[in-house]
Parts: sequence; structure tokens; C-alpha cells
Amino acid sequence: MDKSVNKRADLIIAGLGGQGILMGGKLLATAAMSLYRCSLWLPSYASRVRGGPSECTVIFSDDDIDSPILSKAYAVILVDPPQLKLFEQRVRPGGYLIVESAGLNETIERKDIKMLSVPALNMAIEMGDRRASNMILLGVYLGVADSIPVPIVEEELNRRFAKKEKVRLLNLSAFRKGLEEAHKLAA
Amino acid sequence: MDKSVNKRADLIIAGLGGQGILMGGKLLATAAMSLYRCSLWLPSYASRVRGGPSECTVIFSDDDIDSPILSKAYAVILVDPPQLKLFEQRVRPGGYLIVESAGLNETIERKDIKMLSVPALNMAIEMGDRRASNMILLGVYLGVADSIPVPIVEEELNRRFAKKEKVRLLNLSAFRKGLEEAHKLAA
Amino acid sequence: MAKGEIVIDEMYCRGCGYCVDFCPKDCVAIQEDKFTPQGYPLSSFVRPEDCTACGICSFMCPHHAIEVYRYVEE
Amino acid sequence: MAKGEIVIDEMYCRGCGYCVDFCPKDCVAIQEDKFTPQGYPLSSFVRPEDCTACGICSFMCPHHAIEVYRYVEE
Amino acid sequence: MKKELVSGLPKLWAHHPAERLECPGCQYPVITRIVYDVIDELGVEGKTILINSSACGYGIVLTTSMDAMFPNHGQGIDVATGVKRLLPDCFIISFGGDGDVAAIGAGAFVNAGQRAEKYTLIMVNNGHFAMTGGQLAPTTLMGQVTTTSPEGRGPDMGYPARMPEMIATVQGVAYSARGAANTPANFLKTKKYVKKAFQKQIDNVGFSFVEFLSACPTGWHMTPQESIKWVEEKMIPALPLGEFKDVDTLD
Amino acid sequence: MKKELVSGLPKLWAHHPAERLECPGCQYPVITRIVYDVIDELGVEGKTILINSSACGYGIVLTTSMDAMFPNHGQGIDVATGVKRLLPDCFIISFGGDGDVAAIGAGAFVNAGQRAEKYTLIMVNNGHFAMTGGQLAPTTLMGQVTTTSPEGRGPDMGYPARMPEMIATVQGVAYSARGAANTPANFLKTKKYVKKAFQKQIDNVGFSFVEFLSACPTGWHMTPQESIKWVEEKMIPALPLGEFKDVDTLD
Amino acid sequence: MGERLFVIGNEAIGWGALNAGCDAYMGYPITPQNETTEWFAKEFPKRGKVFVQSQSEVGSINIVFGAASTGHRVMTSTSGPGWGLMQEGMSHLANGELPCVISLVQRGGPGAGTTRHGQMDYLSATRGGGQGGYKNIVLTPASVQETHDFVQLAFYLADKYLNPVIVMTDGLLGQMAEPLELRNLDFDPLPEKDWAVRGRENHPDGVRRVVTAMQGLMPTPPHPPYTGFLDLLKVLNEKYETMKESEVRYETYLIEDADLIIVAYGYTARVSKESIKTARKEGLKVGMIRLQAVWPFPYEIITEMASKGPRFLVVEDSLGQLIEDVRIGVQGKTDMHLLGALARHDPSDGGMILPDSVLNEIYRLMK
Amino acid sequence: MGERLFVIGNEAIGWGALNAGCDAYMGYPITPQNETTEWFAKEFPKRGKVFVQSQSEVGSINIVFGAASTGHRVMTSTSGPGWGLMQEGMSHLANGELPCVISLVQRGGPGAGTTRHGQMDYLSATRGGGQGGYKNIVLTPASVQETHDFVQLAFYLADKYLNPVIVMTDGLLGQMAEPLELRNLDFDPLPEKDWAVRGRENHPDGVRRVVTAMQGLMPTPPHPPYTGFLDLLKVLNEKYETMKESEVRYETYLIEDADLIIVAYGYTARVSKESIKTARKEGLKVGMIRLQAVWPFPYEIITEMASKGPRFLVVEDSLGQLIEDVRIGVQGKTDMHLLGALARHDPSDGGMILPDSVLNEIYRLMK
Ligand SMILES: Cc1ncc(C[n+]2csc(CCOP(=O)(O)OP(=O)(O)O)c2C)c(N)n1
Ligand SMILES: Cc1ncc(C[n+]2csc(CCOP(=O)(O)OP(=O)(O)O)c2C)c(N)n1
Ligand code: SF4
Ligand code: SF4
Ligand code: SF4
Ligand code: SF4
Ligand code: SF4
Ligand code: SF4
Ligand SMILES: [Mg+2]
Ligand SMILES: [Mg+2]
Repeated sequence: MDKSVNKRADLIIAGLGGQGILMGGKLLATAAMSLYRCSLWLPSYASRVRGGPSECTVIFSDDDIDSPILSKAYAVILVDPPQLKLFEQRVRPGGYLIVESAGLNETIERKDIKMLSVPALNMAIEMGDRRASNMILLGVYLGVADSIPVPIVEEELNRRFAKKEKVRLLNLSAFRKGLEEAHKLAA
Repeated sequence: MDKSVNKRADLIIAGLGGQGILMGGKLLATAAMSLYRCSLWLPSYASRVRGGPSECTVIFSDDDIDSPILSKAYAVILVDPPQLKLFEQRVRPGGYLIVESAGLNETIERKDIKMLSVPALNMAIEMGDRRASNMILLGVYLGVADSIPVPIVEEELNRRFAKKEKVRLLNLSAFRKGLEEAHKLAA
Repeated sequence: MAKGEIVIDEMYCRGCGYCVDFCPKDCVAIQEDKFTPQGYPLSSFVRPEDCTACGICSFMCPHHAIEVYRYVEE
Repeated sequence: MAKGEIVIDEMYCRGCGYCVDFCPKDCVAIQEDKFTPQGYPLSSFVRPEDCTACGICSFMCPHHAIEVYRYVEE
Repeated sequence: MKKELVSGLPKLWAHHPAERLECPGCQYPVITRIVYDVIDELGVEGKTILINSSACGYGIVLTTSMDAMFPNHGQGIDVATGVKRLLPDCFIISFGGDGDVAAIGAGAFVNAGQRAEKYTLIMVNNGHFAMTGGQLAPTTLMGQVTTTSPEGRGPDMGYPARMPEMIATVQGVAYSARGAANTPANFLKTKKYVKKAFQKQIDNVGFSFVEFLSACPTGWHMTPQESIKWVEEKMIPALPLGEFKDVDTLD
Repeated sequence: MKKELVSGLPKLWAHHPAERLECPGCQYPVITRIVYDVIDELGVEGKTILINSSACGYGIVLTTSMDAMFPNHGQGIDVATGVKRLLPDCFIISFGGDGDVAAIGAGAFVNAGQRAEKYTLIMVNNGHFAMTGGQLAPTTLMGQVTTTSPEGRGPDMGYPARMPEMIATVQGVAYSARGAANTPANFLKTKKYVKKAFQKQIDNVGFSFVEFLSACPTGWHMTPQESIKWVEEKMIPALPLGEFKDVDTLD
Repeated sequence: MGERLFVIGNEAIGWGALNAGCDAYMGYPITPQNETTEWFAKEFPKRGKVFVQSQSEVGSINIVFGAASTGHRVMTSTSGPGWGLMQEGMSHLANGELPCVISLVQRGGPGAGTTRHGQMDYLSATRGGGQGGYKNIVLTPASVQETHDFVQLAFYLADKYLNPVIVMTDGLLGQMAEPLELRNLDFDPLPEKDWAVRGRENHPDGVRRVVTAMQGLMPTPPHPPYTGFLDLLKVLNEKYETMKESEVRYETYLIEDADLIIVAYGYTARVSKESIKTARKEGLKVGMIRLQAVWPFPYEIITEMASKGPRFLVVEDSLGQLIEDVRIGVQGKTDMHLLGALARHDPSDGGMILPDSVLNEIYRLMK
Repeated sequence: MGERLFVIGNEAIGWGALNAGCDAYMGYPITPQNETTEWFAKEFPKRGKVFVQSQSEVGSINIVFGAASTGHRVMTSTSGPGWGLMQEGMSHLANGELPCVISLVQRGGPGAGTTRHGQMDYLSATRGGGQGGYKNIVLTPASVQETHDFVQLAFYLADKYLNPVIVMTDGLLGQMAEPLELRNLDFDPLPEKDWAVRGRENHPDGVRRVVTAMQGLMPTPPHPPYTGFLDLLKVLNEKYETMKESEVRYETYLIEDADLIIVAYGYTARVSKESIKTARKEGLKVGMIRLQAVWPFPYEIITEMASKGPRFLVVEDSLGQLIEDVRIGVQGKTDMHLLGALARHDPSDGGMILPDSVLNEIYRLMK
């Protein structure tokens, strides 16, 4: 989804509380601010369940963003594979469903969307910290959606973790791994 | 105001808090219960002023009593003479304004109502207790209005003060003094 | 000999009798036949000769009806 | 000699480690490579021989994951 | 011979005789006198704001020439917090009734103490809800007849609240005492308590609190004399006078 | 060799693993275990009604097989009064959080004590408002960082509430204590406190109250081990364990 | 015919509750309803019933929550500021579907306002003044007898719908004495309160009961085992719709031929009726719709009459609250006028809307 | 252009208050508005401003009463049950004519309901949920920027009218992040707060000031020296009428040629706009009136449009509250429909009204 064409990008990141979902979305939305006139991040989590379902919506656009809620998005990043069937329905035709492959033992039925299964957890564990998997998935998303130029995202990432050098480096390389992975998958 | 003719009687008793106004009215209204289909007593007092203006409305009727509030009544008993001008307006044409004479130094302008000035306070002091003055005025009212047969009122009076013999006797004789006074005044 | 005197304001006095109760010198009394304009019994300074101007009647008076004066040599 | 034994329910254990901390006989340990189905580290009964069946690990376990049994002579 | 005024109308009392509504023998104006005199002695009149949410004490709002507030029943404590936080240099006195402080305002009371709010609360304890017609208050004595304890307060209605004792256990409280004016001596002692409480505020130490046992002849259906006797013989034994806390620092 | 169960799932615990939501190392279920075990020992399960208005303690409603209520934050005390007054033969335990009891419910708390309500209140003190994201509570320790005391609690925010000490001054209170489960010994001591408190209710003496210092690793951003240490090294010195009142009659 | 007493409206509330089999009252004093609290303090303990003087109205309503959860008939009463304090709890009662009765004796507002009468809590009482959009039936008697009767009706409706019911009078009706015939009204039988907490051993099925203020955790009859918040909303919505259909209550007086229809409730309805009688004697065709319940509101009769042409006059002792509902009913089909609190006869808080004022307004509009 | 931040709505409330010169915040935590309380805890003390964490929402609103009496700009924020608890105090603030701002982040109700979004406090907020019939302006922003701007506006209006002003959002708008431009809005100059208590020595005229919650004892400008309760009512009534005339706020979107007009505010207005755009692309003539204030309510534009014939669709996340106002405006002149909380997409409390649902309703009504 090239900005110059559509002037709007949107995605949903979904999973369980504690998987870094809200943070990942907010990072993208903040990065988008310098590029798009409008940017929006909407978290949603089951309030009474720790570690329960959690998702966030990210939209950036040069037009006004009307509904903060998406029935469907161009891309869905799903960190919790058991919810596959649910989120298969939330992708717009032609869009992407980016799924963590660890624990994924189904596949989608729709033909009008692309599913990318990413072994992000394994990759993160290899990198030394399972918590980096969300950044890998974010990288995959940007790799296929191209909605924000990579340097801008990296800049925001550096800004956000400026005070925690180790975390910054980890996340940065995870993000880049994700981008690479995207290019592999796209190929 | 003969019951058989009008089937309704009403009066306002007005004065200051502590002058036995509310009690006097309630006594009449209760007595009226056995005779009239409907009976109503409505107190009204300035809530934030001890000893401030106080009044009550008493209505008895064989018809429904609609408004519990009277713009004007057939009779007004005024225990606090300085309020004369105010209450002159609250008497219906042909009705009575029964006023305590101690402290009364005005008279009314209206010709269509009768004012009865009663030295109830002095009479009561003579009887040994200034607090009996309200019963005297009540007696005067009943003497001129004849809205409830005297025995019925006396019965209620006896009932109400059944446990305080001295007070009962005092009030009873004050009430009778008032009746006498009414006949004198009427004559 | 009186060391001072008190003035009772009949506009304020409500006849509670505290001044009578608390005056250590019994200088104040409620007189049955005196009333304030509002009809309350009115207290009176009945034995001025013993007053020590101690102020008690004044500060114990809930209705601030009493002024106490001390005589001072000139 | 073991006076009893404990059973850790992996459905309930949340890996807090209190059983490890409070067992007076060091019979329990969290093993780095064991996880509950929910992904929490799982504690294990590692030195059964010293267990006195005192019950501490069980009642200090917030998640009620441990059952303690005492051996009784028949 | 020259005459010198020893005592009279409190200096800070504004003349509104028409609106002085307390019943004959009511001791509300006695604690008012104490407070006004101490404010005067401390010279803080110009920066004082009086807050009154005690029902029968609304006369305070009418008779003072100082800035004043009359919030609803139960709210004088929180309202005082709001005023003092915004005007830390002002001198804030909040008056509450016993119903006010021990019943509806008890949560505000405890928490003002816990937050160490820097003002003074005076609770006028007349042992019941006077303004609304004499109902039971948490402070009502055992056996005392009120309109909601027509047979007298029994143990099924609990026991009299002892607010100064209770609040003394709270760390944010700098001063806590109970006074009365059943005798001239107790009047003077209470005045000392009030002055100390005010000084804690001036020194910015913490929350300060004085309970005042106040005769209510009308509500108690007594003569003024009987009511003073009741304070002496019934209230004081159950609610002893004295200071329960007096510290110069809260740590 | 035969095996005999020494300790396991509390008998009165209903199996709802999917809904057991406390964080790893949270001590809420520890006080629940104590309460359930004592109810079991006293044999009053069938007439018990559990009321929980402590936020992170809503698990209690989900995990008990006894009658239960979950009123809103701050209301578990008054609600317990209503239940007990109508069902005097039932056995009523009300759980509150520290925010619940010491902040929003403080007025209800003091007045339940003043009215000598005949039930037991357990306050689970984790030093902050856990459920809403870790804000300052009246119980928060000096210097403790919360989301509304980001620089740590300073004296301008008052001082930690000491509820058992405070309520012990109230005549209608039969029992008041503070326990913890930072060690097995303290666990057992707390269990004794809870049992005594329940006995006061059974004997119809008066209001009974136990505070429980409860580790909250998630809210405190600590490992479970660090949280137990915090209870030991920070909470207990400021809020000493022990009994503050224990009487068999209120007069 | 039952015993006949001469009592004030605030006492009639107590007698009505007694005759409804009310088990417990919890309340906090506030003028002008103190006689109600005092009545219960005097009459309930000696009958072995529960009286609790709470520490505040927040206390009252939460104690009611607890007491109502046990399945007993319970009530509280209040006025003005106390009513304000009860709003949170009212909403919890609605959420928990707990039957109870609240008697609201209106005084003048806003704020502490006055301790005298007023009709200024209409919108708060009918619109769910607290959070979250609940509904409750609001009965509005206009006499001492009706007060007594409506309290009984209120208990019945509360149990029928598992919902709080308000009996709304005002300081004037509360302080006014009239003869009261003590009588037990007949209502349809009600189901057992199987949902109430009582201790598990007291449930025939041995299954626990749960009452919450949050949402349907109650897997007990008649509460469905909600699977989520939306289920609760559906259940409540359905209940509210049933109440709207079934519990409309009003009385008409000479509206058939009327050129002017007065809409009023409580004391102003009585005042208005007197004025209508006077006006009718002079040939002025005035009628009245007297509301006996203000929620649910009888929009239909208003709309029906409005389309026939007569003008409407709302008489209420407020700055205009009931008129909002009349406006909804009238649908702009005819003229609407308000005779409100600004028409009081006296600047003090003793001011009332007098029959003369209503009559003059009738003249103004019709002559 | 001011600094640009990416913040959630609950934080924008804080920034708006800061830019309005707010001096003090007092509040009690409650989801979903905790970020507001936390923002003030973090940002105010370090700027020398006052932050008080109260012991409850009753505490919050009464501390606001005290703080507002000093003439400073003060605010609180809350949600659901906390809003219920504030009702008594809201009425006192109105009585005392004390300016202040309350931010109300709506959640689902009734009772404790859910900690998520909802639009279920509409009637409570617009009808004076507490006792005695007061009124307050209720601003309803629909974006992070508008939230910030409306908080500033709210402070201005509060001071202008000496009245509490509510800024009403919901859990969704509160949790949502958007870019925020920090900017100071320009408003007309306001008079000195000569009426505030400050200690007598701080008043130029040396005359004391008095603030009450009962009635006009305040012989200080601009408060008239009321001679009685009726005077207070007159003053308030006049003020409320002025607000009704002057403070109506709404935005129209493609209503001129519309066959269907949606009425909505807050998040559902944004959702609806998206659906309208989609529908328009398909040639369906749908428009919208987006309410920026819900009290006073723009009855006139509704009535005007209704008489032209288009049908109305109210989209609100409740069982039907805003629709009452629309009904008053529509006057039965045209069809009216509700797409309410029962149309949420999910049975959990995460359920929302989605653009698709609105679109389907548009189709249903127009196709
Ligand atoms: C919220 C609320 N509840 C009740 C009242 C009614 N009310 C006014 S004063 C009062 C009690 C007064 O008792 P106390 O505080 O002891 O003061 P006293 O009249 O005895 O001086 C009550 C219950 C009110 N004004 N507001
Ligand atoms: C009237 C009201 N105000 C605020 C809230 C929000 N709230 C829910 S739980 C809670 C505090 C919880 O703290 P605590 O009582 O200590 O329990 P914990 O979560 O720490 O166990 C608050 C403020 C509410 N539900 N109702
Ligand atoms: S104490 Fe005061 S009011 Fe009482 S009698 Fe003496 S002078 Fe009068
Ligand atoms: S000043 Fe002292 S001695 Fe003199 S009258 Fe008063 S109380 Fe008595
Ligand atoms: S205490 Fe319980 S939950 Fe914690 S590690 Fe041990 S068994 Fe697991
Ligand atoms: S029962 Fe005692 S000894 Fe055995 S494992 Fe548990 S704590 Fe250790
Ligand atoms: S009722 Fe009691 S407290 Fe109130 S003014 Fe009269 S004596 Fe004083
Ligand atoms: S947040 Fe704290 S109190 Fe709440 S469940 Fe987690 S650990 Fe327990
Ligand atoms: Mg009192
Ligand atoms: Mg807590």
C-alpha cells in the first residue's frame, strides 16, 4: 500500500496482553505523524482478564480519519495464532494476514488475501529475547505494506528506546530481521 | 358556615412558630374526620428561622378536597397581629378574620369581611397559662363558623390530652371561653 | 466594693440564665417580671457591689448580650 | 528419609517460586527448561528424599498448585 | 473612674441581631466566640475563611464579617481541603456538626487526616442531629432518647463515636482535643485547645481537630440549666475532655 | 505406605482454572485460602455469604462455591451491613482492598464500627490501587512510587493509613489485627487472627477486622521474590503486625 | 374498611410499607422527609423488623443493596441532596436487578436549596440520574391515601420487575395530613425470590447464588447465564420495554371536550383541579391529565389529545422538567405552556403555585 | 503552530487544561480515565500547580467546590460510578454558581457495568442527574485535538456563566491516540472573579465574600443580594436561558440534500461519517448532524430539517438516550430510528458500533 497512491494505510495488531502489541502499534502510529496529516492508534483489551485478548488499530492518512474503528484492515498482524479464523475475516480483499507461525496449525480459507506465516518467536529466541518477536512482525508488515519509509520508523524506534540502549539495539535488529523476512516471503 | 349548607369549611391559622398554631389546626382537622368525608391539614413554616412565621391550612369537606393550598379561606385566625395587612387579603368575602388583640394597633380596610379582635392572650394569662390562647381563638372560630359540632371538638381535645390531665382541663376551658367570647362578639 | 460593672443588652439577651448560674459573685439574676422586647425573660445586674469584672458572665453568655467593664484608676 | 511427597499441578502453577523460597528442606526448584501449558516456568519436586510433608509449600503457594501428602504407616 | 471593656460582643462578630437564630441557651455561639477571639488574638482575621457545614451552626456564616462558606451538610471537610490547597497562605477553619463529621463526613474526616491537610476542623457535638429534628447521631450517648431512638440508644445502635481519640491514631494529624464550656474553667481550657490547634495550622504541621461538647436545650427538650448539667453529668464522663494528640512534626 | 493429604486446594475452592486471574506471585489467593480454611474449620460454609468489593479480589466471587456478592468498589462494607441485618444467622465476610476500605469506604468503615455491625471485614492491603493501574492509596508507604506519586509519596500526600490501629479506638469494634504471609509463621499467625475475628462474629460481639499485607508483584513491578521482600522490609516496619483489639464484650 | 387514621404523607409511607410486608428500612435524616425515617425508627423495631440509621445516603442506598440481595422487601427514603448522593447506588441496584423501594420527597433545589417542597427532581428520577442509563418506575401519588397505596404498589412492581421503584412526593404532600384508610391491596402472585443470597444451605437446589453490581455473573433464575455485557443490556432493555408498555398510569379529568389540557402530578395536580372546577363553572373547557406515574410516561394519550387540537398547559413547581416529556408527546401539534416555579406566590421558600395562579393562567390562555 | 504530540484523549484533557491555565486538579482513579488522573499527578506538581488525589468521587467534587470558590480554574475527571457519586456535588456547584470543569469519560453501564467505552451517561449529564433541576453545558468532542480544544473552551464557558461545564468523551476516545497540536485558543476577556473567597484583606473593597450551596446569601457581585429562594431561581433560570440561546454547538455534514440524516456525537459520529462517505459513493443521500455540545441541544436545526422530510437515524452506544432529544426536535414530523448499543459487534464489553453496522442500517433504511 504505497502512500503516494492511497494516502492511507491501516492495520490491526492482535494477540494477547503482554505480547507488546499496543506498543508496536503506537510506535508505527507515532512514526507516521511526520509523514501523514493524520495518524491514529486505538488500543482495545479485555479489561478484566490479564493476558487476555488484546488488539490495536493503527491508521494513518492524509485525509481525515473518520472511524477510529476498523471493521477490516489492509493488514492484520496476528501474534496469537489460535485466533486465526477470527482475524481472517478482518482483512480487506487484497490485504495481508501476517501470523506468528509458532502454534499455528490451521490455514486460511480466503483466497482474496495473502497469509504470511512468520517464525518470529523462534527468530526472537535466537536473537536472545523472545520479547523482540513483535518487532520482527512489525518489520514484516512494513516490508510488505511500505506505508512508512523505513528510516522514519527506525528514527522513532531509536527515539523511543533512547534511554535503554540494549533494548533499542535488540528491537532495531529485530525490526530489520522482519524487513528481510518480508522480502524473502514476498519473493 | 353551616355544614348542612356548604358541606365544606376552611380556615387558615397564622402566627409565629411556638404559638401552638399547627397543633390547633390539626386538632380541628382530626375532629372533622368523623363528620366530613375529607379533611386536610397543611402546615407551613419557615424552615430556617426558629419562631418565624408559621401557618397552617385546615379544610374539611364532603366533596373531594382538591387544592391543599388556599389562596383565601373563609376564616383566618391570626395570632400574630403585625401580619394583619397580609392576612386581610387571605379572607374570602363574607368571611372572618379573627385576630389576637394584644399588639394589634391597626384595623382592616375591607368591608366585605368581618374582623373579630379577641384578647385571647390576656384571657389566657388570667386563666393561668399564656399557652392556652390558641384554644381560645379556636373556640372563637368554632363559635362563629359552626363547622364542627362542639362536642366532637371537645371529644378530640379530650382524646389528644388524655395523658395530661392538667393540660386537658386548661385547654378545654380555654376552648369554652372562646366559644362564649364568640357569642358575645356575634351579639 | 465593685471592681466593675456589666451592661446587659436586652436586644440580645434570651433569658437562658447562664450568667446567673456562672457569676461567682451572684451579681446577676433573672427577674420574673422583666422581659426582652422579643418576650424572653431578661437578666439583670442585681448586685453590682460585688462584681469583680471577671468577665465570666459575658463569655459564658451564648448570645453575647453582656458587656463587662473594669474600673481603672485614672 | 522422605516423610511424604508433593504433587505440583502444572495447570495451576504460575512459576512464582514461593514454594522454592519457603520449603525449609529445599525440596522444590524451578527448572529453567520446564514450562506450564500456559508458558509459565514450572516448579518441580527435586529433592523428594528430604520432604517432611510440612505443607508449607502448599499453603504458601498463591495458586493452589501443590498437594502435599504425608506417608502414614498402615 | 475610667471604665475598660473586659468582655463583650466578640470583636469579629458582625451585628445581625435579626438573624441570630440560636435558641436560648444554645452553646453554638460560645464556640464561635472562642474561635473568633482566637482568630483575633492571632491577628489572622484578614486571611481567614470560615467554612460551616454544621447545620445549627449556619449562624456563623451570618454573623461573621470574614470570608465565609456554607456548603451542604457533610461537605465542610472536603470543601476546606479545596480552599486550603488553593490558598495555602489563608487561614481555614471548618466547623462541622457531630452528624456532619462522625456520620456523613467520616470518610472525608479520616482522609483529611491521612492526607495531613493543613487546616483546622471544629466539631460541635450536641449529641444528635439538631437541625433536622433531633435524630440519633453517631455521638449520641447510650440510653439517650432521640427521634430515631425513641426508646433510648441501645447497643443494637452501636456506641458513641469518639472522634478525637480515633483521629489521634492517624499520622497526618498534628493536634486533637475535646473541650466543653460547661464551666468557665472548661471554657478557658477549650480556648487553649483551639489556640493550639490554630497554631498547628499556622506552623503548617498537619491536620488539627477540636471537638466541642455543646449544650442543645431545645433539641434535648431541657431548660438551659438542665442542658449544662447533662453536658457535665452525661456527656463528659462518656467523652472525656482533654488533648489526645499534640505533635510538632508528623514523622 | 498409605498417603494422607496434608494440604492442597482449599476445600471450598471451586475449580475455575480458566478464570483464576491473579498474577503469578499475587497473594490475594493466599488470604482467600486462609479465609476458606477457617470457614471450613468452623463449619459455617452453608450459611456464609462472601462479599467482595476489592478490585483485584474479584477472583473470590469466581472461585467460591458459597453464596457471593460483588458490589462496586467502596461498597462492600455497607452492603455487608445490609445483608447481615436481614440475615443475622448467616455468616458474612466482606473483603475490601486498601483503596476500598481506607479511601472511598472509610466513612462506611468507621460507621460500621461505630454501629458495632456484627460481621467481619478483611482488608487486603497491597499498598495501592492495583486494578486501576497502580495509583496511590491511603496505605501507600512513604517514598513509594505509584502512577499518581511518580516521584514517590512525599509528606504533601500524607502518611500511610493504619486502619487496624484506628478502628481499634472505636467502641463497637470487637477485634482488630494486621497479618501478612511473608513467612510461613506469619501465614499461620494471620490464620489465627482470622479465626478469632470470625469467632467474634459467631459470638455476636461486634465488628471484627483483619488487615492483610499482600504482595502485588505486578503492580509493584517486581519479581515475586522482590515483592515478598518488600512486604518484609518496607511494609511491616511501617505497618506492624499484631492484634490491636480483642474484647469479648463492648461495654 | 380498614382502620382510619389522620396522618401526614410522610407517615403514610411507613404505613404503606408495613402493609406491603416491608421487612427493613434504612435511611438518613433529611428535611422534609424526617417523619418517614422517624416513623420507621418508632414502628419497625418493636415489630421485630429492621431499622438502620445509616451514616449517609450513600450508606443508605448501599445498605439497601445488601438488604435487597437477601430477597427481603426493603426501602429507604430521602430528599434533595440525599437523592443526589444515591445516584450511583441507584444504578447499581438496576444493574443487580434488585427490587427495592425509594421514597423521594422532593424539596427545592438545586444544591441544598430549601428544606421545603418543590417538584425539581423529575428529570433526575425519570432519566436515571446516575451513570449508565438505567430505568425505574416513578409513581407520583397526590394524596395521603394514594401515597400509602402507591408504596404498596411500588413493592409489588419492584418484585415483579426486579427493579428499584421510586415513590415521588414532595415536602407539601409529605407534611400534609389527611385521613388514611389502612388497607391491603391485592396484587397478582409473585414468583419466589430464588435468586436471593441466603447461604448455600438455604437453597433447595444446593447451588450458590451470586449478586453483582457489574454484570450478569448470576447463573441463577431468573437471571440468564450472561455470556457477556451485551446479554445484560438485552435483558435490561427488554425489561424496560415491558415496563413502558405495561406500567403507564394516569387519570384524566374532563379532557374529552377540553380546549385546554393541564398536565400535572402531585400537589400541582390537586391545585390545578381546583382551578379547573372554577374555570368550568365559568364555561371554560379545561381538563387535566394527572400523572400517577411519570416513568413510564403516557406519551400516547398526550399525542392523541394533542392531535385533536386543545392547547396544553404544564403546571409543575420547577423551572420546567415534566414539560420535556409533554413536549415529546405533543410533537409540536399544538401550543404548549408552562406554569412553573417562577409563578410561586411568595419569594421565600414557602412560595407555592396557588389555585389562583393556575386560574389566572387559564384565563390568560383562554380568554 | 504549537508543538505536536501523539497522545491519547485522556492525556489531551490534561494538555487542554494546562493551556487553559488550570490551577488545580482533584480526582479519584477509575477506568477508563486513569491516564487523565495520572497525567495531572505527573505534570501538575512539577509546575507548582495543585494535584489532589481525593478519597472518592464525593471527595473530588466537594474539593472542587472548595477550590473553585477561591476563583481559581479547577477541574476533575471521572467515569461511570464516579460520575454517579458526583451528582449531589454537581448540583451544589450549580447552586453556588461555581465555575469548574468536569471531564466525563463514559463507560458502559448501568452499575459498575464495564470499564470500557459506552455512551450511556447522556441523559444524566444533560438532565442534571442530581437533585433540584440545574443545568450545565456538556461539550462532546470527537477527536484528540477537539478534546484538548474543548477543555479550554469549557474553562472559558465555566467562567463566563459561573457554572460547571462537562467535557464528555468515552473510553474509546479517551484511549485513542492522535496527533495533538498544543495551542492556546482565543476567547473574549472575562470579568474579574470578584466573588471569590480569598480572605477579606485580599478584597479591594474590604467587604467579605460568601459562597454557599444553599441559596444566594452572597451579597457580592455578580451575585444579586437575593431576598429569597425565588430570586435564586430567577437568576438561574435566566442564565440557563442565555446558555440555551448562545451555546448551541454542532457541525453539519451533507445534510442539505439528504434523505437520511444521522445524529450522533463522539465516537459514533466518527464511525457514522465513514459510513456516510461510503454510502454517498453509492449515491445514497445521507448526511449528519454531529453534536459538539449536547446541552444545550440544537433542537432548531433538527426541527427545521425534519420538516423538510428526510428521515432521521440516531447512532449512539446506549439503549437510547440522545434519541430523546432528537425526538423532541423531530416533533413527529418524520421517521426516526435508533442504532444503539444492541447493535454492538461483539457480546463482550469490547463490542462497538462499527462502520459496517451503520452502513447496513443505512442500506436497510434507504434501499
Ligand atoms: C446529603 C444530605 N443529607 C442530609 C441532609 C439533612 N441534614 C441537614 S443538617 C443534618 C444533620 C445535622 O446534624 P449535625 O451535623 O450534628 O448538626 P446540628 O444540627 O446538630 O448542629 C442533616 C441530616 C442534608 N442537608 N444533606
Ligand atoms: C465509585 C468508583 N470509583 C472508582 C472506581 C474504580 N476503581 C475500581 S477498583 C479501584 C481501586 C482498587 O484499589 P483497592 O481497593 O486497593 O483494590 P486492589 O485493586 O488494589 O485490590 C478503583 C479506584 C469504581 N469502580 N467505582
Ligand atoms: S447568659 Fe446572656 S442570654 Fe443568658 S440570661 Fe444571661 S444575658 Fe441573657
Ligand atoms: S463580671 Fe464576673 S462578677 Fe461581674 S457580674 Fe459578670 S460574672 Fe459576676
Ligand atoms: S508456589 Fe505454586 S505457583 Fe508458585 S512456583 Fe510453586 S507451585 Fe508454582
Ligand atoms: S511439604 Fe514441606 S518439606 Fe515437603 S516440599 Fe513442601 S515445603 Fe518442602
Ligand atoms: S436546636 Fe440545639 S443546637 Fe440548634 S440552635 Fe437550638 S439549641 Fe442550638
Ligand atoms: S495486580 Fe497485584 S493484586 Fe492484582 S492480581 Fe496482580 S499481583 Fe495481584
Ligand atoms: Mg449535632
Ligand atoms: Mg489495593
